[in-house]
Amino acid sequence: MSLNGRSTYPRITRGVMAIAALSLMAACTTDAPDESDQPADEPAPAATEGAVADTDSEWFVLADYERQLAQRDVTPEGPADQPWLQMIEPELVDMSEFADAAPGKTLCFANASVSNPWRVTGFITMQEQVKVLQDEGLITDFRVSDAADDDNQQISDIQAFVASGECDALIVSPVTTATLTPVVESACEAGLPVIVFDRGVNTDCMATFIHPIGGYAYGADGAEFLRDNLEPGSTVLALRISPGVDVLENRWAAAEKIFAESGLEVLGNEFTGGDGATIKDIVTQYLQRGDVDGIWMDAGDGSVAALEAFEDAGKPYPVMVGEDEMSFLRKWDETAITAIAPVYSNFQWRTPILAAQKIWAGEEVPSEWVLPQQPITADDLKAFLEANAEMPSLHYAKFGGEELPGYPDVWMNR
Amino acid sequence: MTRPVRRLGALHPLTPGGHWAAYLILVLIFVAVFWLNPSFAEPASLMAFVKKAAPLVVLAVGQYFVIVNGEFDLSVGSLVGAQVVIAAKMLNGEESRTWPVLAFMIVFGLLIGLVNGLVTTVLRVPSFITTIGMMFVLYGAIRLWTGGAPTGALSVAFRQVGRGGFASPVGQFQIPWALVVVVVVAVLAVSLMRRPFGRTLVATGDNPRAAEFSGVHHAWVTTRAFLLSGFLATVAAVLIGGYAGVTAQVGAGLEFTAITAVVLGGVVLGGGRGTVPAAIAGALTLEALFTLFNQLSVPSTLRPTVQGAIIIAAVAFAALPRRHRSRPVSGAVAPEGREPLPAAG
Amino acid sequence: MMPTRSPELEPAAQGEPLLRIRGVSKSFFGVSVLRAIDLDLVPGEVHALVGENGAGKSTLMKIIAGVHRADQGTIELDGHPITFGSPIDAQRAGVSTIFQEFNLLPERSVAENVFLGREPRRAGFVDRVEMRRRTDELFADLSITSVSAGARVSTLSVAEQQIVEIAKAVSYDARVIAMDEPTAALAEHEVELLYRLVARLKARGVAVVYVSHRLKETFDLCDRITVLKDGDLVLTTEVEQITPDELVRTMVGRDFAGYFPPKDPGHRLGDVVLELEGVGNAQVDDVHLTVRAGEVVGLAGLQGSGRTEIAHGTFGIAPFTRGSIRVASRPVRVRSPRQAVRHGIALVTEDRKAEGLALQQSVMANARLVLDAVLPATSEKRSTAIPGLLSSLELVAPSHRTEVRYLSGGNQQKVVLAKWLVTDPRVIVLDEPTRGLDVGAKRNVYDAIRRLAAQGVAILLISSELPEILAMSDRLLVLREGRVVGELPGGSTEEAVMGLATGAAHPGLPDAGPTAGVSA
Amino acid sequence: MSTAWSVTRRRHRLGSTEVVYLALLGLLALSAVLVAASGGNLFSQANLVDMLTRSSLLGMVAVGQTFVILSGSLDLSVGYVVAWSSLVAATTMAGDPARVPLGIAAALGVAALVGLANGTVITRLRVSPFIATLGVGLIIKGYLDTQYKGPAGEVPASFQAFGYSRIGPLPVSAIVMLALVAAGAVVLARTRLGHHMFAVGGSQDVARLSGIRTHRTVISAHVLSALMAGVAGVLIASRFGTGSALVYTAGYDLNSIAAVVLGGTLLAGGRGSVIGTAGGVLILGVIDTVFNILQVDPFFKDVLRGVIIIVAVAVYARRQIDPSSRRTRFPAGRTAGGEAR
Repeated sequence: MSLNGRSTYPRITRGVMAIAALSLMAACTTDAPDESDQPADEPAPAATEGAVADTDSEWFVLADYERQLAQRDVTPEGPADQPWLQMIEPELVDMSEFADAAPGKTLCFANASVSNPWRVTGFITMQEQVKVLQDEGLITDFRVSDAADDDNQQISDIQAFVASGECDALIVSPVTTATLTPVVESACEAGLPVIVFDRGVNTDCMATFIHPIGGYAYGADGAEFLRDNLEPGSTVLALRISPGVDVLENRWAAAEKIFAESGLEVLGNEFTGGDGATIKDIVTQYLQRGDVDGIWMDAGDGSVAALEAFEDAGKPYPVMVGEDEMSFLRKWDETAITAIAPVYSNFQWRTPILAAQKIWAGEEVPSEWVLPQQPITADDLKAFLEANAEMPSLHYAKFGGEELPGYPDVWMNR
Repeated sequence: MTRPVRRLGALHPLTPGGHWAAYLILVLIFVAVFWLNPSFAEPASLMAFVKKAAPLVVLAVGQYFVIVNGEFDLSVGSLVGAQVVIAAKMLNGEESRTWPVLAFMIVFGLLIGLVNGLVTTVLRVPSFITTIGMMFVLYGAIRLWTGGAPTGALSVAFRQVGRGGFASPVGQFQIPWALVVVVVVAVLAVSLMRRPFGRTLVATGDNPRAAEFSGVHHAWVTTRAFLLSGFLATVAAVLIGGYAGVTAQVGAGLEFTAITAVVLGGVVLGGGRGTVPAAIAGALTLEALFTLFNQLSVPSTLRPTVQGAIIIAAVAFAALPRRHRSRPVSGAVAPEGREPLPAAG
Repeated sequence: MMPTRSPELEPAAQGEPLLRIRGVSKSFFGVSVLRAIDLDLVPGEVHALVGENGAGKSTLMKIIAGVHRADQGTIELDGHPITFGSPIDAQRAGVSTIFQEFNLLPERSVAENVFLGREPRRAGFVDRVEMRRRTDELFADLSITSVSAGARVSTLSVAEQQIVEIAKAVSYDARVIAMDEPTAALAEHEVELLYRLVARLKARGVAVVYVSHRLKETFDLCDRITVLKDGDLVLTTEVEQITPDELVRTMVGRDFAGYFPPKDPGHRLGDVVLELEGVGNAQVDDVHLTVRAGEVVGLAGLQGSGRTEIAHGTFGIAPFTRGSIRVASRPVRVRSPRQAVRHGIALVTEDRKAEGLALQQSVMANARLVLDAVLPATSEKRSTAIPGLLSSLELVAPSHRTEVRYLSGGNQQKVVLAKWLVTDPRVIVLDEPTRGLDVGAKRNVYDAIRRLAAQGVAILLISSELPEILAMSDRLLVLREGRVVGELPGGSTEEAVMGLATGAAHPGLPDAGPTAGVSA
Repeated sequence: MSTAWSVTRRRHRLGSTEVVYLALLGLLALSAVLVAASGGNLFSQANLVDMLTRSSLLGMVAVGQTFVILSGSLDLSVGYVVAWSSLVAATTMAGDPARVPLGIAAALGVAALVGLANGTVITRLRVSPFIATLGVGLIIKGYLDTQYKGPAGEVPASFQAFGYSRIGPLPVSAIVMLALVAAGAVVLARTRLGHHMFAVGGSQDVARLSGIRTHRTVISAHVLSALMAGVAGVLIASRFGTGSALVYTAGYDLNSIAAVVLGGTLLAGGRGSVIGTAGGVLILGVIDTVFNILQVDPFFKDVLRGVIIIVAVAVYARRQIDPSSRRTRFPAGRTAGGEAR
């Protein structure tokens, strides 16, 4: 760093620089959108021509949206007390090609990361489920790679698993949908039963793709709740983690559509990086400028920070959309706010293991295994609070591991 | 008497301290914010702003000590994160543990600072590398310990500092404890810089050789700078944890924000120039900038662009002097030994 | 590559001048340092440029080298008027200068340094083989054997680095090469290398400007001598036409009366304060010396004779590995400047800017630095004395909050002095305290020295200016090759000193070291 | 006598690059044992391929970073350049095999422009490289977040070969990476630009006095760095089958700097080598692979990486010889006068 210049830079140029900077700010003010009266289907402010930029449609496919919303009302097939085994509108596919009764299987799992509480909780559940099968002798070796949210690393991880030739089945929890398509396809070609869960992949080569109903439904649960519990014309603030993450974009796309038709005023949609401090700061600033009647979040992390902003500003609590994270559920209970906790079923982490079991057993599995996705409402709040009374605040209520051997200790002291 | 200084000042408007560029931008931004949203001028709003800005201000002061000494501390971001997570896990919501845990955090922060300092001074590892290494270590170690995402919860008492406050004697608003902390830190930092240690710190950053030839204990002075940085990172962690509680992301990228803030205040990378108030002004400028973005409802996604442009513009504007550690200007290009306006550095 | 212009092969002190300097004048910030200099350099001559410190030698050198531009006057190369924008211009035109601090990259090989900026290429790629070959060829041509083209510069001795620099200059087809004290940092046996090299250059028809204070060299090597004094050219002559004694008189024959403050006749010396007993390290050996309270002991000797090394050893910068140090007859351990200060030892370093001052800090901050660093507890109280000290040194500064980089060299030196005086040292070592200062500032320094002596401080004075060291010291120790070779009473003759310093039979010149600015 | 002395000094000294590769060998040996202990074979083709693949991306970026650091600068914008060029490549190709060359050209063109911007801000506006490249990075980030919400564009299947297929045991990506390393080595050793980078990084004044255009050199270094990041971006696109903005979260900036200093290049510039950098990258790659094979907690990898970097640089610092080597007049050991106290 020995290249810094000397203090002899012409003042004029400095001036120009400063002006440039300020005018740049100014420029941003002019083309800044006024979300409040912007229909949802209008392209994003900074967007220009071209498919790439036309983001609002990129993440919104009406057919999928409608199917997901409909699926919420479908009663899933399978045991009601084991939601992780339930399936909605399954198209069962024959798996006899992978049938192999022999015990001592090696199960490989290419994990995206354990970088947030939801994934940590789920991964614990998954490991506990594996233990069960290990005790049964079905699985001897459970190999996990962690890509630390780096697509490229996950691609290498999967390649390594395939190349090792030792995996009897491969579970993938993709970092991003689009980017993993090629490598997953190559894994399929290698003749492995591939099980994808959580985020999808743009191919149908895998044995099964396991996921809860989906992002549209998640976003809609919250948005509809706000619509139904707020007077038309009330103000709503949307807090989002980060742009470009498909599942999150779907949640927002659905909410945006519903808001547009609801007569609610969306004050803005802000990216918070899931950081509590940022969330609290942004909410505080909106409160300085006026009332906020409702908060919509694309994920529960930091929902407590958002509520605290209201407390600290001495404003009445908003109608709140959180998630089934214990910290939020507890806050909800304490403050007796009007709220809903949409659920991105955490118990889905058990399903891939059980799917592998089925596949090896030659049983049919649905090509797309849609798990139920029931939000937590005021009615069942108490039940979940009691069930998870001892669980840490960043635990997820619908983790579905209650009857697994390790319960409750492994989830309590993680 | 001081006219000649003014004349030089006119030649180099921003070099003496370089920092009133920062004050200028700060004022401009605040004016803009007030103008766009008069309600922001209300005490309550300002106090809210202070609460939000407090952690970065404290962090910037800590970074200042290191930078003015000619070093870097890139580990503060992950240190803040680590501290909050440690607090949450050790407290697990129990009030009774608050003080012991605070004590432990301070010790831990100082320890990290000590390691950074000793590795840099004794092992002669450039602090840039030392602290990148420490960043990796802390990042990994803390997640290794918690299994990836933070667990536990902070106690109410712990959160008071960052979140709570007391009723203002005048007017209907609350004065946040964070403000008290910031003021105390600022006052202590300023007075520390007026003390012998402060002057040796800057002199060492300016010209290590001359400092050592004047009896300065270089290694120890630098190590103390890192100790201060580690301690203030801990304070920042207490503030930020108190402000918003535990989230997985806490602390991420703060090191760059802090360095940016300090540099925005006209403190020179490479050491020897800059003041505590300037560093604080830099931090406030940055936070005010984020507020302004919000007032202008600049699309979230576009904000980094504006931020980057403004940082470059501001620094180019302040026209940083050459980094001191670079090889001395060859005698062959300096006139007969007495030049009143030398090549800076 | 190699210039082979046959007519110049026989050393010809006559013939068309290669470089013609006419009426060149230069002044810095109103101070005139060169006045109307006329100088001719003819092919194949070695031209000595001599004169006291500050006589203007290095300014003239730098004008020739293209570092500075002359205010007035013209320079012609081969009859064509030229003005060099930068040293590289001059070099490309065939005028190279070898300055005292090396312009080599320590991490790179000799060959890479020689051809830096004009690496030979084939098919667009640097041809390292060719580069090595040409370097070897060049060295062979100059009969340089001690240096290999592939060696990394940082592994070479100072002499070898010097030789590489000269070779580099030659490789530019240099027709004029100016050398600023090329032997300054060299040991006796290494000087031989240089002699041979210069002889080769001469034979090749290069005009060499040779600045040195080693009289022996001047008379051995040079064809003509030009004497500068206070910015005027006083004499240019064939070497045969002048004797060493005449030369010395022409240079130093100056009336110093009133220039140096007189000693107070009633002044008594106190007990021994500083005692070095057979101290030594890598650079000096078996040095014995004592300084009494109120005594000024001078350390004389050529550049690189070990003067600065003794200072650094005493002050703990490059500690002595042998022998013992006593302060006030108490044995002390000095392993760092910090310890030295604690024992009441102070050092005013040779290089003000690199070692003496934090240039971006205020006058006050610099003056307080030692107190702040070593005696923080009492710093606040004791620093109240600083303003008084500064005014007694007649510091001229806009305010005590001015950054020292805005001060003149003289005033900067006063700040350095104040920084040490405020610690009430028992021993103060002054290494070239007046280097690059104007007469007024020098006078302030001399007064300070006298005052300190009067207060009973033990003073070790190092200076390249013989008149200065002779006039100011009570006793003189003369160093050569890292050893004390003799002791002389104050007021001895310069000839006596130079005799010891050069080890030459005949008297020599004041060893004026590098002039200020070169070591900015 | 001094020459003899310095010659011996030269003989005994072994360069940082050698040290890096010795370390790499040691690491490989240790890893091989550990893997064997867990019943595997580190040198199975699969594992070798894995190591090389994991090293490819960082390797490309680090080669560029080496140029910049050697020239005494720094580039914190590489991560964003990788992301941007991956998007430009994918969107330009738009699934059409015929547009592949165009896509590559566009990606590299964009990258080069960023490098030009970095270099210009640093040299002309005299902004410290740290702030300049950080700022430029932020500017790009904002653009990407605004322009591309998530993956965009499509790479034709044919071009995905770049990311997936192998020639014998060598993945194409690794071959390209090694080619870039070789090219980088040639640039540094065999071109004037390379020599001038060393000079500028070593001492701007010496460089200037030797008639080197220091600004141009620094700018070129940054352009090269960005170009390398551009190639990495193209590789990303081919591996993902599309471009992705989120790549910038992968931390190529600090990791590449880490790899470079791990490879024995001086952070201050003036000394180092691309070969060494490759060694540093391979060390990190081997650790990744081995930890995966041994099922070590991924976070432990971060801890170890941090420790390794610090230790390595500490070792190099120890070996540093001070440039102003003075001859010793009185070699230690022989004492005249009193004994040392």
